[in-house]
Amino acid sequence: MKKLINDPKAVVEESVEGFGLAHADLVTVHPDPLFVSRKDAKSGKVGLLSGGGSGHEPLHAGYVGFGMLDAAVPGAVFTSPTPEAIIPATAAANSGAGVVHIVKNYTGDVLNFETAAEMAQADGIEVRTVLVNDDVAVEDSLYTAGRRGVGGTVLVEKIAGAAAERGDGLDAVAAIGRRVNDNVRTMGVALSACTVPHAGVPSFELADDEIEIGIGIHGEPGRHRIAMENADGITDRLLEPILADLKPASGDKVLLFVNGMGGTPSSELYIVYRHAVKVLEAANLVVERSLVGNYITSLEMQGCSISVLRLDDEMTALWDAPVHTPALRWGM
Amino acid sequence: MKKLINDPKAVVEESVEGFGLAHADLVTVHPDPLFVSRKDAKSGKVGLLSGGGSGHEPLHAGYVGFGMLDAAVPGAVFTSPTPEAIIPATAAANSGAGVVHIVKNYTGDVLNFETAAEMAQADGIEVRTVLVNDDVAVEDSLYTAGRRGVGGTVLVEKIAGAAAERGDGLDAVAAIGRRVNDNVRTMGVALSACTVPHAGVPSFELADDEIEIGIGIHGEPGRHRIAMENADGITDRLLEPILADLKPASGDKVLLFVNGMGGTPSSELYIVYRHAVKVLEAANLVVERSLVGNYITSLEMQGCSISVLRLDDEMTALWDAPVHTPALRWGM
Amino acid sequence: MTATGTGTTVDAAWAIDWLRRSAAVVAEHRVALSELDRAIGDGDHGENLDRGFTAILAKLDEEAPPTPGAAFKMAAMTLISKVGGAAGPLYGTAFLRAGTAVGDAAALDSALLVAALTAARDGVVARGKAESGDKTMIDAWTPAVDAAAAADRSAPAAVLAAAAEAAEAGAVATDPLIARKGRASYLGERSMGHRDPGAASSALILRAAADAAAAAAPAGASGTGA
Amino acid sequence: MTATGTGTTVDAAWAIDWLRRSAAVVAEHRVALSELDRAIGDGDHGENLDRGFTAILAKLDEEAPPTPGAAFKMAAMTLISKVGGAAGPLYGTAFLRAGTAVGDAAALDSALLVAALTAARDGVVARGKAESGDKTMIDAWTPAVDAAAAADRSAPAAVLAAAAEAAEAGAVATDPLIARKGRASYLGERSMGHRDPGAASSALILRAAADAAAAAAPAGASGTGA
Ligand SMILES: Nc1ncnc2c1ncn2[C@@H]1O[C@H](COP(=O)(O)OP(=O)(O)O)[C@@H](O)[C@H]1O
Ligand SMILES: Nc1ncnc2c1ncn2[C@@H]1O[C@H](COP(=O)(O)OP(=O)(O)O)[C@@H](O)[C@H]1O
Ligand SMILES: [Mg+2]
Ligand SMILES: [Mg+2]
Ligand SMILES: [Mg+2]
Ligand SMILES: [Mg+2]
Repeated sequence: MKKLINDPKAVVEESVEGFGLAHADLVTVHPDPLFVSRKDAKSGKVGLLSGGGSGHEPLHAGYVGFGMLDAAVPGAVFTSPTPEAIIPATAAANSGAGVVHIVKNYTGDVLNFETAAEMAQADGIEVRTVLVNDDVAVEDSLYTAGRRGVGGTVLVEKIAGAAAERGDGLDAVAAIGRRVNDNVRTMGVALSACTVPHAGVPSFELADDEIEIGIGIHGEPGRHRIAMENADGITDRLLEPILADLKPASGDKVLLFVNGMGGTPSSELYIVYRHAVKVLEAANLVVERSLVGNYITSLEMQGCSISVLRLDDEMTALWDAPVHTPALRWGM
Repeated sequence: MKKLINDPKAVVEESVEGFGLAHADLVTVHPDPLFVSRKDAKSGKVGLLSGGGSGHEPLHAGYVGFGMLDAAVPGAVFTSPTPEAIIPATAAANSGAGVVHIVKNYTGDVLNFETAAEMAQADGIEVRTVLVNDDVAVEDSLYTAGRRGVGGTVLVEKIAGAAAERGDGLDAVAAIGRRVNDNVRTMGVALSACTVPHAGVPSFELADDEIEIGIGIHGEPGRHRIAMENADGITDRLLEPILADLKPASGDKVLLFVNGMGGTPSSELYIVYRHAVKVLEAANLVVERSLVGNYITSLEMQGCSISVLRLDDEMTALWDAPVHTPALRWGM
Repeated sequence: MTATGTGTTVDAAWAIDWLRRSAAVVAEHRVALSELDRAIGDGDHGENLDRGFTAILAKLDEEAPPTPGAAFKMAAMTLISKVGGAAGPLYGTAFLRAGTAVGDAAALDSALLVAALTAARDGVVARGKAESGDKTMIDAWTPAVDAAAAADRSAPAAVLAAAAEAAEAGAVATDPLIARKGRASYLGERSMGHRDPGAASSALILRAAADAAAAAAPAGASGTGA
Repeated sequence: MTATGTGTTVDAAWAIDWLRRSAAVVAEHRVALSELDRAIGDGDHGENLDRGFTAILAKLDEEAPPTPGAAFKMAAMTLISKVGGAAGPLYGTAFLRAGTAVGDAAALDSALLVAALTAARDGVVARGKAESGDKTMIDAWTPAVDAAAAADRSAPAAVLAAAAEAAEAGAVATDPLIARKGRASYLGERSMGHRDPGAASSALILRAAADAAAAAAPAGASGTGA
C-alpha cells in the first residue's frame, strides 16, 4: 500500500484538518468529536446534516456551505460516525428550525443516526431523517439490509440544501429530499479495488481482465464479476437496471450524473457520459442537467457509477440554485 | 490495462465529444482537426489558447470559458497537437485583438506551437507566446531541454485569462502570464505510474516501497527514485527545492496549489496541504490563496505536485476574478 | 486486579476482568476479524471493535465500576460512542440491556446471568431486526442464550462456558449461510462460504466472559464448563 | 509500383518506394520504438511516427507525387500535421529541407542526394538545437550525412547504404550517452544505457531509403553498398 498519509490511524483527522485550513472561509472543523460545520449559515433556516464513513470525499464535508449542508460528520474510513459526534453536529446545524439528517442506508449509519436523532430530540432539537437508498445493484431488497445509498446522495444534498436555503420548513425540506431519493437510481462498476489505510491490502482481488458490476462505495465486492468490457458495453450494463427500475416515461427530463470512484481520470468518465447520453436519448429522455466528476468516491478505486434522476421543474430550479461549498460551486 | 475506454485510438476524440456534450453551454467541440472553443467569448478581447498532449484533464479543455481560455487544443495522449489543429484554434480564439499561446515547455509543444504561430501570423493574426517552465525538478536546465511546464500552467491560464477578460491588450496579457510563470515553482511525486491507452503497459515500474520524486506530467520517470516515506516527509522533499529556487522573502504572500495526479484521493491531497501550510508558515510566508484537487493530471497516476506562486496584489485580484469553465468556477 | 467470586455468583471484578479479556482477544484477533469482514463486508470489523475496547480499557484505568451493571453500562456507552458502524450500536445495545437487566446487583447468580444474556440478545434483535440464519452476530448469540438457559445453573462459570461453546459453534455454522442483514447481504449468494465477522467476535467475547468466570471461581467450585 | 532507376540516379518512384518502405518498417517497429521511448521518454514515439506514415500512405494512394522533391514535401506536410510531439516537426523539417534542396529535379544523382541529406540534417539542427552527443536523432543523422558524403558516388544506392550503415551505428552509439535534449534529458544520468528512440527510427528510415535504391538499381549497377 502506497498512500500520501502519515499514521493510518490519523488519516481522517489529518485530512479534515487540511481541508479545514484550505477552506477556512467556508467551514469550521471541530476536532473532537470530529465534525465540520458551515461558517456563514443564516439563523432560522432548517439545518442540513449528513455524515457517514470517510473515504468518499468530497462527500460529505466538501458539501458544507451555502445552499447545501450545514454540518457533516466524517466517521473512520468506511465506518459510520457515532452519536458522540452526530449529536453536537446536529446542535451546530440547528438554528431553531430543526435539522434534517441525510443518511445513506447502511445498517451502521442507520443505527448510529437513529440513536443520535433520538438523543438530539430529547435535547429539544426537531430532527427529520431522509434515508437515501438509490442503488439498484441490490436486487432483493426484501432479503437484504435494503438498497444502499450511493450517488443519489449528492443530488439529495444539493436539492434539499437549496430548499432549506430558500426558507422551506423542516417537513418540506425532508419531503423534497425524499422526492429526490424516490426519483433517482444508481449503479456502479469497479475496475480495481481500493485499499483501506488501516487494512493495508486491497478490499478485494480482481484479475487483470475482470470487473465488478454493482459495487457499493465501501470497497465491498459487487453483485457480479464479469470479464472486462469496453466503456460503451459497461455503460449499457449500468443503465439497463437503472432504467428498468426507474421506468421513466418517454419525454421525461433527467439529470445524468457520471461519478468517478476516485482513481479514474475524468477523460474516461466523459467517454462513459458520451455513450450514456446516447442511450438515454434513444429512450426518448431529455438530458436536462449533467454532473461528471469525482463526487462520491471509494478512496482510489477505479470505476464509476451512473445515476439518473427524473427531474420536475422544482427539482431543476433547486438544482440550478446557487451553491458555494468546497466541492460544488456555481451561481456565486 | 483496465480502462473505461472503447478503442485506444479513439480515446481523445470520444472523451472530448462527451466533454462537449456535458458542457454544451460553455464550449463547442470542433472534431476535425480537434479543438475546443469557448461559446460566449466577447468580441474584441485578447484570445487565450492553450494545448498540449491529452491525459492531463481537466487541463486544457476544462479551462475554456469565461475568464480563462478561449480555445484549447488536445493532442494525442501525452503528445503535443500539431499545427493543423493549433492554427484553426488560433483563428477561433482571435476576435481581432490577437491571441496568446500558453505553451508548456516541452520540445514537441514548443516546435508545434512555433510553427502554428508563424503560420497564424502569416494569416494576419497577432500571436504572443507565454512559455511555462515552472518545474524545479529539472536541475541543470542548461544541459536539458529546460524546465518543464507543469502545475503552474493552471495558474498562468487563470490569471492571464482574467487579465484578458478585463480588457488588457495583447502584450499586457502575455506579460502578466509571464509574470505568473516567473513567480511559480512546482515539484511532483509519483506513487505509481500511469498507463497510456495505446501502450497498454505502465510507463515505468515502481516497486511497492518506492516512489519517484521530481516527475513531470507525462508518465515519465522522475529525477530520483527513493524509498516510500510518509506524507509529511514527501511534502518536505517537494517544498525544499521549490523554496530554494523561488527564494521568497519573509512576509511574502503566496498561493499554495496541491495538485493530484489523477489517481490520488482528495483526502490524501489535504494531508499534504496540511503539512505544506505548516512548512510555509514556518518560513514566514502568508498562504493567501489555495487550490487543492486534480487540476493537471497524468491519467490515473497516483501522486501529487505542489506549486507555490508568489502573489502580488494584481495577481491576487485576477485570481479572485470570476471564472466559469467546466473545471474551475467561482464568482458567477 | 484479580477476579474473585464465590463460585455461585460473579461480581464487579469479574465484569471488569471480562471487559479486559475481551479487549485482549479483540486486539489479538483484530486483523483476523477485519479479514473476515473484508471477504463479505468492508474490512473494518476488527478495527472497529479494537477502537471501542481500547477506549474501554482507558475508562477502566480511570475508574473501576462498582457493580457488574455499572461495568456493562460503561461498556455500552463507550462502544456506542467509539465504535461506529453496525457493530457499535449493536454491541452497545447488548451491553446496555444487560446492564439494565442486572440493575445494581453487586453479585450475579446464574439466573441473573441468563437473564442478562437474554436481554442482550433481545436488544440486538430489537435494533438490528435480524432473524436466526441471517448470518449475523445473532447466530452466535441465540445459541449462546439457549445453551446458557439449559446449562447447569449451580455455577455461573458453567453457564458462561456453555454459552461460549454454543456461540463458537454458532459462528462456525454461519459459514454456509447467505447473509440477509448488514453489508454482507449485498453480496447475496457470494456471501456463502465465509464466516460472519460479528458472529466470530461475539464468540470471542463470550469465551472471554467464561474465562473470566473460570478464573474467578475458587478451585473446584466451577460446574461442568471448561 | 515497382521502383526504377538508372543506377546513377533515383527518381520519384524511388522516393515513393522509400516512403512506403519507411511506413512498413515504422509499422513493424511501432511497439519497439515506443518501448524505447517508454524507457527514457513518454512511450509514444512508435505510435507518433506510425500515425504520420499511415497518413503518408493514404496520400500516396490518392496521388503519386511527380518528383522526389514533391514526394518529400508531401511527406513533410503530412508529418508536420499528423505526428505532433518533437518528432513530427523535426522529421517534417528534415523532409521539407530535403525537398527544397532537390527542387523539382526528376532524377537525383549522388551529389544531389548528399545535398538533400545534409539539408535534412541541418534542418533538424536548426529546429531542435541539438548537438552531436546530445542523444537525439542527430546522432544518427550526422554520421549518416558524413558517411554519405565520403561514399563512392558512382551510385545513389551505395551512398544511401553507407548512410544507413552509419545511422545504425550512430543509433547504437547513443546507448551510453546522457540525453541533453528532448524529454529524455529530464532523466539526467538515468537516460544512460538506453537507445534514443528518434535515432533508432532515423536508422530504420535511412535503411528504407537504401533498400529502395537497391531495389531500383538495375542488377549489377549498384556500388559497394549492401
Ligand atoms: N441487522 C443486523 N443485526 C445483527 N447483526 C448485524 C446486523 N447488521 C450487521 N450485523 C453484524 O455486524 C457485523 C459487521 O460489523 P462492522 O463490520 O463493525 O460494521 P459495518 O458493517 O458497519 O462495517 C456483521 O458481521 C454482523 O454480525
Ligand atoms: N531538440 C531535439 N533535437 C533533435 N531531436 C530531438 C530533439 N528533441 C527530441 N528529439 C528526438 O525526438 C525523439 C522523441 O520523439 P517523440 O517521442 O515522437 O516525441 P515526444 O518526445 O514529444 O514524445 C527523441 O528520441 C529524439 O531523437
Ligand atoms: Mg464499516
Ligand atoms: Mg510525446
Ligand atoms: Mg465492517
Ligand atoms: Mg515520446
